[in-house]
Amino acid sequence: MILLWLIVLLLAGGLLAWIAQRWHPSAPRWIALFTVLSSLLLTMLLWVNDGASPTDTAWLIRLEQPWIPQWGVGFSLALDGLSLLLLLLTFFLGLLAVLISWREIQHKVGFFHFNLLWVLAGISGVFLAMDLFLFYFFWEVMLIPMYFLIGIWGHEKKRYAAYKFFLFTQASGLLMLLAILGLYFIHGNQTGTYTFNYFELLNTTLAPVAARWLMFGFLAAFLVKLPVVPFHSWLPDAHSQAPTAGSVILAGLLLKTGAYGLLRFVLPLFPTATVEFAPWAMLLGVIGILYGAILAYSQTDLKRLVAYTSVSHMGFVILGVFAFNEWALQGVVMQMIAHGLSTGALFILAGFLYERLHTRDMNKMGGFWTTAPKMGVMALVFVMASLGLPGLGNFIAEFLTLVGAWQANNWLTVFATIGLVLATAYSLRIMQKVFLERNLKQQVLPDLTFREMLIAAPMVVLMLWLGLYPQPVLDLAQPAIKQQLQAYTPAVPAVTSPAPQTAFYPPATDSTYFQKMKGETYEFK
Amino acid sequence: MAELLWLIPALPFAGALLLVLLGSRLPRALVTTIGVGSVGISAAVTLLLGIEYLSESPAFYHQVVWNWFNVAGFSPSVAFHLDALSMVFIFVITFVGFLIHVYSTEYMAHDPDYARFFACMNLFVGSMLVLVMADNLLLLYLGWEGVGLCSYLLIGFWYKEKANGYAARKAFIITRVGDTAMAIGLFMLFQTFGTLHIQTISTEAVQVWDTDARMAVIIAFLLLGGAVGKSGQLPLQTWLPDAMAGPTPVSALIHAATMVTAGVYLIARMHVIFELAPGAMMAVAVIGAITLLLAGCAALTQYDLKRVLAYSTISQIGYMFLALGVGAWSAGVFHFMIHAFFKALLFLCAGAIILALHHEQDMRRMGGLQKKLPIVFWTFLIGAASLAAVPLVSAGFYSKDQILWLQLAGENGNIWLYLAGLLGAFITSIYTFRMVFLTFYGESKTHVGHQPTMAIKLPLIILAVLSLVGGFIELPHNFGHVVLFSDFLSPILPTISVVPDFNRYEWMLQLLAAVVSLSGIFIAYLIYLKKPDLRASLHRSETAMAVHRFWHSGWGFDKLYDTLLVRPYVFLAKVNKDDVIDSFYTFLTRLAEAFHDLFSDSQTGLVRNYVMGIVVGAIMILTITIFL
Amino acid sequence: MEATFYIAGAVAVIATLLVVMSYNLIHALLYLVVSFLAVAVVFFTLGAPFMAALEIIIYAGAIVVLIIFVIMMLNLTYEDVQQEKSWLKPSVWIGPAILSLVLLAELVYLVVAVEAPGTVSVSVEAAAVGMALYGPYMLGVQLCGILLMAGIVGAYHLGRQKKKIVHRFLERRAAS
Amino acid sequence: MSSIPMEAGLLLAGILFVIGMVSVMIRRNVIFMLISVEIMLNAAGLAFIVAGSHWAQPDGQIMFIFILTMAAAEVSVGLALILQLYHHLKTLDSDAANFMKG
Repeated sequence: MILLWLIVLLLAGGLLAWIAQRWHPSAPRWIALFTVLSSLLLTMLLWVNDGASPTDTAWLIRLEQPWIPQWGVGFSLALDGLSLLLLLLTFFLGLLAVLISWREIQHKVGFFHFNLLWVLAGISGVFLAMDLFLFYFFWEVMLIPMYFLIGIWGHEKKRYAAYKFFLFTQASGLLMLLAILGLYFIHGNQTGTYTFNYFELLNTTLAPVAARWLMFGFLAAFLVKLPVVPFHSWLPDAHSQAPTAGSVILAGLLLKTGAYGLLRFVLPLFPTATVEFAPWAMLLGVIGILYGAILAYSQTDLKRLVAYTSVSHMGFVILGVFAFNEWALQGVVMQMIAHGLSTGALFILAGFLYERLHTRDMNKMGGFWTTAPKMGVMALVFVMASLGLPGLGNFIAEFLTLVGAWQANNWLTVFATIGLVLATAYSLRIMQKVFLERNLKQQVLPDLTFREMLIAAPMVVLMLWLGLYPQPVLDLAQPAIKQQLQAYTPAVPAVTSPAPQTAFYPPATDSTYFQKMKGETYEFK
Repeated sequence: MAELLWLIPALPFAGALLLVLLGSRLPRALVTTIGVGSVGISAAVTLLLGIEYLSESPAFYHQVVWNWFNVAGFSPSVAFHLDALSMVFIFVITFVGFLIHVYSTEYMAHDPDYARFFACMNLFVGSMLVLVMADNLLLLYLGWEGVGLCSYLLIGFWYKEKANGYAARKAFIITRVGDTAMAIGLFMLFQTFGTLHIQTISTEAVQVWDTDARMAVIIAFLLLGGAVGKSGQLPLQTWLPDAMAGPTPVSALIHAATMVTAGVYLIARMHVIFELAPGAMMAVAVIGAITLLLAGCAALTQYDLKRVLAYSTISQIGYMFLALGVGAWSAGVFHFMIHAFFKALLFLCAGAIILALHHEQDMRRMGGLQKKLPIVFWTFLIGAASLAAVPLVSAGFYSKDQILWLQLAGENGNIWLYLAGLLGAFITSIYTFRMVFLTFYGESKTHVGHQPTMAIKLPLIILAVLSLVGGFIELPHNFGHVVLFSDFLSPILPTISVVPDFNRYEWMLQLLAAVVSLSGIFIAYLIYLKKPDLRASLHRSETAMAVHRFWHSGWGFDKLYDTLLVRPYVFLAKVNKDDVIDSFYTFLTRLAEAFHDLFSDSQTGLVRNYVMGIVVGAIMILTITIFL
Repeated sequence: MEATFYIAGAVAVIATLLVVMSYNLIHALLYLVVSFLAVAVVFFTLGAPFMAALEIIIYAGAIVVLIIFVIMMLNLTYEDVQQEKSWLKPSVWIGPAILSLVLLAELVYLVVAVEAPGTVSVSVEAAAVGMALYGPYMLGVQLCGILLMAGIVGAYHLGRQKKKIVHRFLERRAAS
Repeated sequence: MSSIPMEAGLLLAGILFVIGMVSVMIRRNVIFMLISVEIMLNAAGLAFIVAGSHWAQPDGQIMFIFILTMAAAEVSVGLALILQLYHHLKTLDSDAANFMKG
């Protein structure tokens, strides 16, 4: 029940914030702040109470309520370690989003916070829903307020960006709806019970062709959201045009719903089809890593640059998801969290700068270290996190992902690793252009205020924590990941077995060689 | 004492953290205390541990601080492993580091970013210590990247100059290329062994692989890639000369004495893998040989004092690689230690000169400093002697001679490698004394402003003494036969087997090396001091000047990479700034808009036309009904 | 009866053509009345005398009179007739005419091609119409009532001369 | 009662309808258009009557009554609209009212 209350709390808080604007102009801010804070505390409470005592299944809490029984739609929510982590991330970033908008948003404050809280509610719903109909419902709930956030409070090309964002996600979401319905009917035909329940649908046996098409339906939504390279072009526009809070939520959370969907739905529902598709998916991931990095390097708009780094980083996610082993998946989960923090932080930084300079053009910046050393140090940490410096969370994520991906596909991993070099190039470009060199324009740049330190400092601490002692996070995610991988347990040896005849595998001699080596290793253990 | 192991890296980290958090608010004296003190205490702990280690002589000390993470059996710890090899490194890092910190208090005294400087320096020392004390490769990688970061921060310390930032970025990115190769090596090691624990890998590797096993060779090459990047060896050496943009103490500590030798450490640490991969070993030696020659030639032509030293560093690390490549592990590490002493000394002297001459680095504008900066002169001379391997008195002679000797005497030795080393030694002594003569002799060209005080003099003197006597702990067997150093390392690093009955030639080779070294000095004396005409005639010759320019630009590597990699990449990025893929979607929108215009035009606003439309529709429907 | 039908039909067609072709509105309306009367005759021949009466009363009477009233209100002049002439150029009407002829040909084809359905036989009494109207078509009648009501209200509302109520779209146009 | 062929009645209705339609298309004067619409409606009613007579059912005549009612309502509203249009545009030209142009 507590899961339901989490969502209801956010929805109600949103409505209240909207109404509250009539009473006092800053009432919505406080209401939103308290709503998100209480959600965060509630989730932390969940972690402390239930996270520590894992039951025999990976699920910590489940809620099943009939909703539209005629169609087999249930209001079913469930929480496992993965969801819990993402919820924590959601509310943490949500809190920062409220704080960051304190000054930035000055008109339609109530409606802004309404949208903000409803996006958060939609995201939490997506992370919790265990009924595909409900999942789709929340998927849409998260989309529309986001459209308003971009479209109303965005920068100069806000309408263009908002439409683009909406069309991309909506079109792909409809494909997912088709796939959901397809799955629903196939399952119904087989068993006679028509239901959208995730746990029931897991038992569907699918013909290979059907499985492939349904998987593509789901992939469409998730790959666009993630985003994977040919479908990424909504992201730079949406990210750069959204208000800071919107960018933080987009980059930190909305992208993660795509990754979450891959983990939660695509992997367990279509085990054989995904294995077939894996080399291509990994290839897409690698292309994303490299292509995003190249594009990021050339941008002069700070927010756009950061947006393209997201494309690059999300490439690691898909690379890891389709490696089908625990290292990679743990890496993916870490990447979701660490990227949420680091990219969120970079957007916040861009927001700080925008607030002071009213520009996002890096050619007009430079030499800010002198005037704003605190901001410089913060930026340095964020930038280093983004380029994957060991000791910060992203490194653990990327390293685990690559270790896992290496087991699945050598050459693609090599190229993905090259992405790290390119990441260095674009990340350092931020430092160089914004904080180093000479302050030619003589801009006066006040250093971070107390409120801003309050926002930035926890992110630095969390990044360091994730980088130096990620074990609690990994422990929390582990049962959930094992569960997602259940369908692959027989398939795991196939990872190192002689490769299927695909161009992306190394020559057969190589893989047999590796297999031999691996066999021998086990002897010595 | 062993439980204090964690303190050694933790102290500098703590210092860095304190300085980052409070640095700008603390008074300078306190910043100095924290910055220098943390490294000082660390050095003291090292000393204590070292004494205990020597007296107890255990195989190693090991301390798990905490378990970093554990994923499906991949469980690296934050754990420190101290054996003889690490001992040598941490000794050099903490002591040389401490001396350089002391020196910096004066060198950086008037810099507004005093606290930031010490924060970075402390961070560097901490990372470097983690690198050499890590018990697994992932933690080593942490230190590895950490020093890269500090190097970036310190090269770009004077960030207001665009060029400095560029050099810093260049350093970070180029070393990261090597790191990427190393990371792939780590993936492969993990796939084979299921762990990255160094000791486990070392013991198991020999069981898993035969000599020349394919995996071992690939991994060794990948690790070599990492080492090459960090140590400024061919083909990733181009960042190091530019790295001289940082403050001189930084150049001394990071880009001469410690960080750049991380590659040497890595190869020595993973020697088991390299021994299983003779091809990779050969590559190490060849890379070392080529690098030492190329860098030596480039050093001959530089005018910037620090750039000469930078190229000489590349060259000297080439010697270390040469040693490692033929399996002379302890010789390589020995040269590392000696090199750390004399190169730090040379850099610090250069720093003192630069400080005295108001940040003048061009040797053509120096001269005659012999009288004006006597302490610096003498210490510099000692360092130069060590670098040029002046026989008998200098430590550099003993370390370098050992390497050269083992090129022939060692099992994997090779006459070509030896000749390359010998030629390198010749070039080394030329450019070293070119430096000495240009700087300290001749007439004075720039006014001396700042006279070094105690904080500068003391480190210089200590390092000078070490550069002189450091060599005596390892003497060739026909000459004293002291083997303290190689004995110390023998439990960790296998001793090289020497071709029997070769010993009788040793004195000949030593003599040869001595003659080469001295003749190099003599030539430098001739050209740069005695016969300026000779130099002038060289300057007149077209070919000589062409070669000069070519060498001056570091054999054109910068230009090569620029045209081959950087420009195409930047071009690609610039061309594609607006994302080709996006244009596909833009095309879709255009298409929709075109249709919109089309249909919108059909709406004329005239009722007649609408009626006409209805009629046409009716006709169509009727026609269909009739004909179908 | 047959001859009456054909003659009345011919009159109706000719009168309607004249309606379409005349430039003067009043003339056109007069022809229109003729056309309606002729159609009323046709109704009579078809055995629907009540409908014929309605046709005369409502079409030829009420509707045409209504239009005449409006024309009077608009105060049309000779210029309007000239304008009407200028609007009716062959280039304007030739296309629609051809289209309509095609449509007519198709209609004829459809009517003729179908198996001959025979002739009109029985006359339907007005009483039967009334029975059906207030029997099964009750709902239709009520709907008609509502429609007329709406027509009245609409006509009243639209016909009011409140100058200042301008549709905002038109207003903006006028402003620009 | 008589032997009027049904085709003849339907053809008459068709011809009247098409004439009205042509007129709607070619006329620019709104009142003429309204008149033409009346002609078309009348033609449609005629067709109903013909069919109703043929089957000897009252339904055709009922439809005519409905059409009649509708025509009356339409004409009243239409004329009111014409008045408004004339007041705004000072013309009866339907082409002048082309604000819906895309």
